[in-house]
Amino acid sequence: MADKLPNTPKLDELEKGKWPSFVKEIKMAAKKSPMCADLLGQLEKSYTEKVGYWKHGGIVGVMGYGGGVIGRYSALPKEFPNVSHFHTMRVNQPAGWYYNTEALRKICDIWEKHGSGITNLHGSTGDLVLLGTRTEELEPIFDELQKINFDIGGSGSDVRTPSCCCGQSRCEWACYDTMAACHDFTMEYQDELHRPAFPYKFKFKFSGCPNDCVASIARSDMSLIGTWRDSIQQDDAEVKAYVDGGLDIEEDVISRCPGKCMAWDGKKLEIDNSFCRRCMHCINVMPKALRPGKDRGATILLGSKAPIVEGALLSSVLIPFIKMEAPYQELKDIIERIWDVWSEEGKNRERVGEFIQRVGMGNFLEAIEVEPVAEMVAHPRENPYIFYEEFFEEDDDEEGDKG
Amino acid sequence: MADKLPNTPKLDELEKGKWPSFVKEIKMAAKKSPMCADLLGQLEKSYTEKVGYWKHGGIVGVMGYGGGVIGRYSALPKEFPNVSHFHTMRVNQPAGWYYNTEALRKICDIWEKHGSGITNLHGSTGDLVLLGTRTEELEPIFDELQKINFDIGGSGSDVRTPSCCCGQSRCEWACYDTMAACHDFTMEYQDELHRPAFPYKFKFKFSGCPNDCVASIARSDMSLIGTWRDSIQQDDAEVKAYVDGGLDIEEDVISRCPGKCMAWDGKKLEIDNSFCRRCMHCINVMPKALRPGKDRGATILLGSKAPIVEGALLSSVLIPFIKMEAPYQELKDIIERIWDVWSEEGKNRERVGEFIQRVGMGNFLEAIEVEPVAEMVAHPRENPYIFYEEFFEEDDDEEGDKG
Amino acid sequence: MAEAMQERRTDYGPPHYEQFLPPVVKENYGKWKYHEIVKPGVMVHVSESGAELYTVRAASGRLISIDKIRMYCDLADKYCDGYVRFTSRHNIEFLTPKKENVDPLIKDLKDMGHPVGGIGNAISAIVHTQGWVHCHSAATDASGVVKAVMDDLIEYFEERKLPGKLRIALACCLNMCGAVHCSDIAILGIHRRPPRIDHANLKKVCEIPNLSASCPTAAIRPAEVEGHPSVEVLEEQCMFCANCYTVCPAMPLADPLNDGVSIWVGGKVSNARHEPMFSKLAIPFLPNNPPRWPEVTEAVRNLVELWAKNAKKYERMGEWIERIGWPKFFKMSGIEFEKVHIDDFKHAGLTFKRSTHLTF
Amino acid sequence: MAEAMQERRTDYGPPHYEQFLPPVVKENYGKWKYHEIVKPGVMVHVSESGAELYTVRAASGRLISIDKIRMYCDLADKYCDGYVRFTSRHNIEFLTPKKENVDPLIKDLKDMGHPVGGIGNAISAIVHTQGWVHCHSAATDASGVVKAVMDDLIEYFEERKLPGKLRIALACCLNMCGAVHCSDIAILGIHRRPPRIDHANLKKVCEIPNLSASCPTAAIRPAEVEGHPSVEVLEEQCMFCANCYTVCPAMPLADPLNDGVSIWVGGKVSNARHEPMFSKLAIPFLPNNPPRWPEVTEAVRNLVELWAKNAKKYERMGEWIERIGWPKFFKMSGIEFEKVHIDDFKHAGLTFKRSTHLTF
Ligand code: SRM
Ligand code: SRM
Ligand code: SRM
Ligand code: SRM
Ligand code: SF4
Ligand code: SF4
Ligand code: SF4
Ligand code: SF4
Ligand code: SF4
Ligand code: SF4
Ligand code: SF4
Ligand code: SF4
Repeated sequence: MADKLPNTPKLDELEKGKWPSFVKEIKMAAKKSPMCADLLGQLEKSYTEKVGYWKHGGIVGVMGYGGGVIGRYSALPKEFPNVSHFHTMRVNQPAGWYYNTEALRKICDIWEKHGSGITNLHGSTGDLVLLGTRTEELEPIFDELQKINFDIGGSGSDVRTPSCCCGQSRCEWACYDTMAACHDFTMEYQDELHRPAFPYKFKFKFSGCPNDCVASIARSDMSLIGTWRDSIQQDDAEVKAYVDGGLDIEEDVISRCPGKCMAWDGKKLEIDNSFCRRCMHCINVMPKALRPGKDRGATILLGSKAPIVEGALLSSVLIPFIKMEAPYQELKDIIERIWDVWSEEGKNRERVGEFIQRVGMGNFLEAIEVEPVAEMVAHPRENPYIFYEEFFEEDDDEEGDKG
Repeated sequence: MADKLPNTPKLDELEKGKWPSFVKEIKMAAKKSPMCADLLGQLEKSYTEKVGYWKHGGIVGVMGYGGGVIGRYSALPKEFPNVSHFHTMRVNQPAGWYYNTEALRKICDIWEKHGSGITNLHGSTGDLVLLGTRTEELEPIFDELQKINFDIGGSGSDVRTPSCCCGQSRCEWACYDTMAACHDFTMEYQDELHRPAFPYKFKFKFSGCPNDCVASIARSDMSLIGTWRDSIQQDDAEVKAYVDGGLDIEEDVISRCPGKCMAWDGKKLEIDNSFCRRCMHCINVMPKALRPGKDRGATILLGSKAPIVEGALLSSVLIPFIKMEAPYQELKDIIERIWDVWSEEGKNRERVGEFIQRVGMGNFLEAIEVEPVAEMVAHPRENPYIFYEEFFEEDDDEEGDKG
Repeated sequence: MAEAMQERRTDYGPPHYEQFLPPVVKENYGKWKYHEIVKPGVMVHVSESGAELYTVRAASGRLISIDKIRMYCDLADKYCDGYVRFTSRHNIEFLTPKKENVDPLIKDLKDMGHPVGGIGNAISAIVHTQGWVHCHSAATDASGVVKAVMDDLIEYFEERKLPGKLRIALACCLNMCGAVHCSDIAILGIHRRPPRIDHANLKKVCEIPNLSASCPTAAIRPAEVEGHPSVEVLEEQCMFCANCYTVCPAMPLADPLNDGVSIWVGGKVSNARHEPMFSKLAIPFLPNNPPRWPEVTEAVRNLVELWAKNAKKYERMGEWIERIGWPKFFKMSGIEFEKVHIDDFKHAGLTFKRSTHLTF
Repeated sequence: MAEAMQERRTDYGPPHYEQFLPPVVKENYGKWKYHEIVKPGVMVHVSESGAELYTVRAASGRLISIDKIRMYCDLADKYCDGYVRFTSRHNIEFLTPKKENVDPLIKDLKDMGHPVGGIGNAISAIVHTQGWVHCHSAATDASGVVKAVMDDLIEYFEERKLPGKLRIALACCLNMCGAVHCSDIAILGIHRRPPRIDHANLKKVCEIPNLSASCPTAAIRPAEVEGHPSVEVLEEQCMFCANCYTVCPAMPLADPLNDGVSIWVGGKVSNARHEPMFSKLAIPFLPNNPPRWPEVTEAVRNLVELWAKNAKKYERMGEWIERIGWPKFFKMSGIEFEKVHIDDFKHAGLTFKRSTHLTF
C-alpha cells in the first residue's frame, strides 16, 4: 500500500531529526492499514489549515462495559473515508508497564487484524491505547483481548485505570509494594472501573516514595505515596565516601534540605529526623549512604486534577501515614465512604477535590468519619469566620461544654 | 469626688501588677469627672455580667465636618446617667507623634473642661483620641482645638488620619522623609479626610524602610514603604568588628537572608546586591556595618485591611520604586485616578483592596493608567483562563497583531 | 449661623511636626548613622555629626488620664527640654542628648509605675482597642485583658531574653481595629451565638435590603415576624462576623455565655527575612473570665515560652512554626487540632496540605 | 445475545504483572539497595543479594506502530530474556543483569533511531496528548510539537549536563490531559476566539440548560437565534476554556488564526526539596506554525538554557525562579510582562505581591 500514501510534504519534514518520528510510525503502519494512509492525509490537511478535523464522539463501546472506548469520527469522511470511524480502545496495562514479548506480540497481532496498527504506549493515564478502529471491530477486538487476558481500562465517570511506579521491582526507595497495590485496587474496583456511576472520573496513582515518579500528587483523585515514619537509614562510611569523592555536602545537600535538619561537622552527618520532611533529596543525592527508614507505609492524599473548570488542584493529605498491606481494608473502607458521600452529594462533573472544597474539608471529614489532624493543612485558618454548630443557652450549666 | 466612686471590686484587681493600670487612670480622672465615675460603674457591671453596655452611635459631629467623632451612648443611661453620652473625638496627631509639653498641656486643659479627662494616646489608626464627652460639648471642644491649631481626624468613609514612623527624625534607615510626606499628604487631603465621599475608608501609612514600623502593609489602603535601588552600603571593617565581637555571621545573618545572596569567606562579606530583596535583616543585625543604599525612595502598595467581610488583606505592590520628593505629584496623580475609579465603581463598604480583587488587577491598572510590571505579582497566573479582548477575523492580515 | 461658619476655620490640619522636634533631632534630621541598644528600654542613635540621642521607652497604658499626661510633661520638662513622643505601639519615648539624664529619668518613670523596656528582642506593648470601655461591638474587654497579660509577661518587656521580637495585639471583635491579623500572637474577641433580633424595632432602625446584603454567607432573609416586617437568620449559616450588627443595631450578638477569646499565632508585619504573614488560629475559644482572664494569660505565656525555648535567633513565631511545621506546633504546644482549625472560607483549598512534606 | 453475554468474560482485569517480570527482578523484588548512573541512559541497581540489574532507557515516540513494537520485542528477546517495560513518561526500558549486553543493545537502539538517555539530570520524553492525530478538542498538534522540540533539545536527552531534572509536558487544550500543570516547562494549546455557534443544530445535539450551566463565567445564555432555540455567548466574558464545547459539539472554538500555544514554567511534582508546584504563565501566545513550530522550539530552548546557565545544582526551574524572583526571570528571559500574566481568576488576590521583597 505504500504507493497509495498521500502527498504529505509538511509531515515529511517531521521524519527528519533524532527524536523518534511519529510520522515514520504512521507511515510504517500505513503500509498495512488504509486507515493510517487517510490519517496521514487528514493530518497533513490539519498541518496546512492549522485546525483539527475530528468530531465529538458518540457513545460507542463493548457490551457490558460503560467505558474504555473513545468514539471518534472524521469531520471529513468523504475526503478521508478510512478514518470516518477512528475510535480508540483503552487497554488496561499490567502494573508497572512490564511486558513479555509474547504478550506484546499478541496485542500487535490483534491490532494488525482489527485496527489501524498504531498505538500509544502508553496513554497519559497509563492505558495501552489502541489508536483508531471502527465500531464494528470493537467486539471482535474485545473477544481477542479476552483470550490473552487483557481487559479494558476506564473512561467516562468511573474509576480510571490505576497506574504505579516500578516500585520494589527495581527501585531501592519504594516504601511499599506499588505494583501489588495497584493490581489489587484495579481488581477490587473492576465494576467501578467499567461501569461509570460517579459524578465524574476517579483516578488512583501509586508512587513508592515522595519522588512521586507517576506524578500521582498532580494527576490522581487518590494519590498513594510511599513514606516512612522512623529515621533515615544512614551509613556514615558511605557518606564520607561521597564527600571524599567530591560531593559538596554543605551546598548540594544540607543547604537544600527543606527541614533544615541536617548538619555536617566535617566528619559526620547529623540528621534531626524529628524535623525531616521526608522530601527524599538527601537520599536522592547519596543513594549508597542514605535510605528511607524501616517503618514504611504511605501518605494518602485526595483530589488532584487538571484545571477544568475550577482551577487545577494538587492532592491534599487525607491520611498522613498508613501501613500498606493487603488487603488494605482500612483504606478501602474509607474509599467506600468517600465514594458514597461524593456520589450522593457531588454535582455532575465535579471531581472529588472540587467537591471537598465546596462542602468544606471539615464537613467532608465528618461525613467520611475521619478525624481531622494538623497534617491535613498547610496551616490553620487565617480568617475568623468559624461556624460553631452549638451555643450555650441561658439555662445551661455555665461550666458545661458547648453542645 | 473620690468618695463618690462606685464599688468596683473586680476592676480594683486590675490596679495591681507592674503594667500601667488603666483602672488607676480612670480613677485618677474620676476624681474630677463624674463621667469617669459612671464609666467605672458601668465597666464593673460589664466585668460582672461579661457583656458590654454601649449602644450603636448615631451621627454626631462638628459643623462642616463629616467625621472625626464616634457617637456613643450608654445602654443603661438611668443607672449611669453621666455616660448617657460618651462620644470620642479623634484629634489628628502631629506626624511622628512628637509633642512639646506646652501643646500636650493645652490639650489636657481642654479635655479637663469639656470631657471625661481620659484619652487614648493614641488610637490604633494614630489619632489622639479624646475618650468620652457629650454632644453639646463637641462644638466648644473644636472651638478650643482651633485655637491651639489641632484639627480633627477621620472617621467614616473618608481618608483616615495618616500616620508614619519616626523616620529620619531618629532612625538611620529611613529611605525617605516619612514625617514630611505624612504631613504633606494629610494637608493635601484635608477635604477628603473631613468629608466622607468614598465607598469606604481609605488609610495612608508611611514607613521609612521595609521594617515597616507603622505596620503599613497590614493596616493601610495605601502603604508607602521606604526602600533603595542600588547596593547596600557596606563597611567591611565594621562587619569584621561584629564578627570579632562574637556575631555568628553564617548562622545569624547569611542563613537567614531570603535572597540567598550573601557569602562570608572568613574575612569579607560578599553581597550580590542584584538578588538582595531589601528585607533589612542583615542591616538590622549589623547597623554599624551595613546601611541601605543611596538611591532611595519607596515602594507603594495598595489594599490592606482587616477581615470584614471578604477576609483580611495585605497591601500589594503598585509601584515598585518611586522617588519620594515633594510635591509627590506623580503619586498624587495616581491617587486621584484610583479614587476616581474606586468612587465610581466601588460598591458601598468595599475597600480599595477588595475592589481591585473584584474587578481584576489588570483591569484596575488599565483604568488608573498604570503599566503592569512583574513586581506587582508574587508569581504569574497558574490557571489558563485568559480573557483575550480581541481576536483575528478571517479577513485580517495573518501577520498582523491582534486587535 | 453663616457668620459663625465664616469665622470658624476648618481643614487646617494637624500642627506641623517641626515645632515639636527636640533641637538635637532637628539638627541631625536625616543624618543618623547607627544605633545601639544600651540596656533594656534604652538606645542611643549616633549621627554623622557625632551627636548622640538617647531614647528611653516606657510602657504606657494607652488609656491615660490627663493627669498622667501632665506627669509625663513634668518629666519631659525635667529631662528632655520639654519634648516627648509616642510610638506606633503606644509606648511613650523620652529623647535626650544627655546621657546623664537617662538613669534619673528611668528611676522617676519606675517610681510613677511605668516600666522601661520593649526595645530589641523583647515584647512591646500590646496594640489594642476599646472593648467594654467604649465600643458597642466588643466580645471581650480590651484594656483588662491587656493589663492581665502584660502583668504576667512583664519580664519579657523589661528584659531582652527572647530570640527575636514578639508582637502581641488584641482586638475585641472581628472588625479587628487592633489589626491583630498580622501579629506573632493575636488575642481576638469572638461571638459564638447568632444575632438575636429585635423584631419590634428592626424596621425602625435599619433598612432591610441593606441588612440582608450585609451578610457574607447570605444567612439573613427578609421575613415578617410577630406582625413586624423584619428578618430571619438561618442560624446554621451564621459564622458570627457581626457585619449585620454593624449595619443594624437591632441585631446584637453579644452574649455572656458564648462570647470569649480566640488566640492566633505566627503573623508578622516587617519584611525582615520572611515576607509579612497573617496570624493563624491556634486556640479557638477561651472564656471571658474577668478581671484577670487567667485562661488567656496562661495560654499566651505558654506560647511565648514555647517559642522562646525552641526558636532560633531572630526567628519570629511564624518563621519558627514554618520551619518545624504546624503538626509539630500542635504537638509541642499541646493544643488539640480540631475541625474549626481547618479553613472553610473562600480560599480554603489553598490551605490544604498539598505535599508529603510531613514530620512524624 | 444473552447466551453470548454468558460465555463472555468481563471484569477480569489486567494480567498479573508477575508473569512479566524478568527473573532477576522477581528474585530481588523489594531487595534493591542502591543504584548508580553508569552513563547517559544507563543505570545499574544493586541488590542486597549482590545481584545487578542494568537499565537502558531509550526514547520512544509514544505513538508507535505495531511493527515498531515488534522490533522492540526482537531486541528484548535478544538482550533481555524477552522482557521489556515502559516508563511513566512513555520511554522504553530494557532491563538485564548482563552488563555485557548493554553496549550492543545501545548500538542496536541507535541504529533503529531510538536515542538512549533521559536518566539523571537530563530532559526526558515530553508527556503529551493526542492533538490533531485524534482529538476533537485540540488547539494545536501534540506529536508534531513534541517531535520538533525534542529534535532541538536532543543533546539534553542524550547527555547529562543540566543542573537538575527538567520535565516538559504538552497538552493540546485546556483539559490538560498531558497534566502540564506541574511541569518545569509546559506547552499548552489555547484557543482565543469564543465558540462559534451552530444555531441550526444546537438544539438537536445539546441540552441548553446543561450548556448554560457549563460555562464557568456565565457567558452563555439561552436565546432564540434565526428562529432556532439556541444560545448566545457574551463574548467579552469568554476566556476560551472550551468547557461548553466539551458538553456540546455545536460550540466549536477551533480557529486557525487564533489557536496557538502558550508556555508555562516552574512547576514540579516531586517532593524533593521544594513541595510540588504549579506551572506559571511565561509566554502567553505563540502561533501554530507547523510542521516545526520554530517559535515554540526556540522559546523552549531559550528557557532551558537560561535555567541551565543560572540555576544551582539540583535546583529545578521553579526553585530557581523562586530564588531569584519573577521580575528577574522576566528580565533575564526577555519575556515581556503583560496584563494577561496577572491572575484574575478565583484566587487571584493571593498571587499579588504582598511584601516589599523586590530586587532591582
Ligand atoms: C488519551 C488521553 C491523552 C493521551 O494522549 O494520553 C486523554 C484524552 C482525552 N481526554 Fe483526558 N486523556 C488522557 C489523560 C488525562 C489526564 C492525565 C492522567 O490521567 O494522568 C488528565 C489530567 C488529570 C485529570 O484527570 O485531571 C486528563 C484530563 C482530561 C479532562 C479534564 C478533567 C478535569 O477534571 O479537569 C477532560 C475533559 C473531560 O473530562 O470532559 C479530558 C477529556 C479527554 C477526552 C476524552 C476529550 C473529550 O473531551 O471528550 C480526550 C480524548 C482524546 C482522544 O480523542 O483520544 N481529559 N486526561 C489520556 C488517557 C489515556 C489513557 O487512558 O491512558
Ligand atoms: C478607636 C479605634 C480602636 C482603638 O481603640 O484604637 C477604632 C474603633 C472602631 N472601629 Fe476600627 N478603630 C480603630 C482603628 C482601626 C484599625 C487599625 C488601623 O487603622 O490601623 C482597623 C484595621 C485596619 C483597617 O482599616 O482595615 C480598623 C478596622 C475597623 C473595621 C473593619 C474595616 C474593614 O474594612 O475590615 C470596622 C467596621 C466598619 O468600618 O464598619 C471598624 C469600626 C470601628 C468602630 C467605629 C465600630 C463601629 O462599627 O462603629 C469602632 C468605634 C469604637 C469606639 O467606640 O470608639 N474598624 N479600625 C481605632 C481608631 C482610632 C484612631 O483614629 O486612631
Ligand atoms: C519607635 C518605633 C517606630 C515609631 O515611629 O513609633 C520603632 C522603632 C524602631 N524599630 Fe521598629 N519601631 C516601632 C514599631 C515597629 C513595628 C510595628 C508594630 O510593632 O506594630 C514593627 C513591625 C512588627 C512586625 O513585624 O510585626 C517593627 C519592626 C522592626 C524591625 C523588624 C523586626 C523583625 O525582625 O521582624 C526592626 C529591626 C530590628 O529590631 O532589628 C525594627 C527596628 C527599629 C529601630 C531599631 C529602628 C531605629 O534604628 O530607630 C527602632 C528601635 C527598635 C526597637 O524598638 O526595638 N523595627 N517596629 C515603633 C516602636 C513601637 C513600640 O513601642 O514598641
Ligand atoms: C522509570 C521511572 C518510574 C517508572 O516507574 O516509570 C522513574 C525512575 C526513577 N526515578 Fe523518577 N522515574 C520516573 C518518573 C519520574 C517523575 C514523573 C514525571 O516525570 O512525570 C518524577 C516527578 C517529576 C517532577 O517532579 O516533575 C520523577 C522524579 C524523580 C526524582 C526527583 C527529582 C527532583 O529533583 O525533583 C528522583 C530523584 C533523582 O533523580 O535524584 C527520581 C529518581 C528515580 C530513580 C533514580 C529511582 C530509582 O532508584 O530507580 C529512577 C531512575 C531515575 C531517572 O530516570 O533519572 N525520580 N521521576 C520514570 C521515568 C520516566 C522517564 O521515562 O523519564
Ligand atoms: S516514586 Fe520513589 S519508589 Fe517509585 S520509582 Fe520513583 S523513586 Fe522509586
Ligand atoms: S529527606 Fe529531605 S527533609 Fe529529610 S533530611 Fe533529607 S533533605 Fe532534609
Ligand atoms: S520603618 Fe524603618 S525607617 Fe521607620 S522607624 Fe522603622 S526601621 Fe526606622
Ligand atoms: S537586606 Fe535581606 S535580602 Fe538583602 S542581603 Fe540583607 S538579608 Fe539578604
Ligand atoms: S475591635 Fe470591634 S469591638 Fe473593638 S473597638 Fe474595634 S469595632 Fe469596637
Ligand atoms: S453575624 Fe455575620 S454571618 Fe451571622 S447573620 Fe450576621 S452578618 Fe450573617
Ligand atoms: S488535551 Fe485536550 S485536545 Fe489534547 S487530548 Fe486532551 S482533551 Fe484532547
Ligand atoms: S469557552 Fe468557556 S468561557 Fe467561553 S463560552 Fe465556552 S464555557 Fe464559557
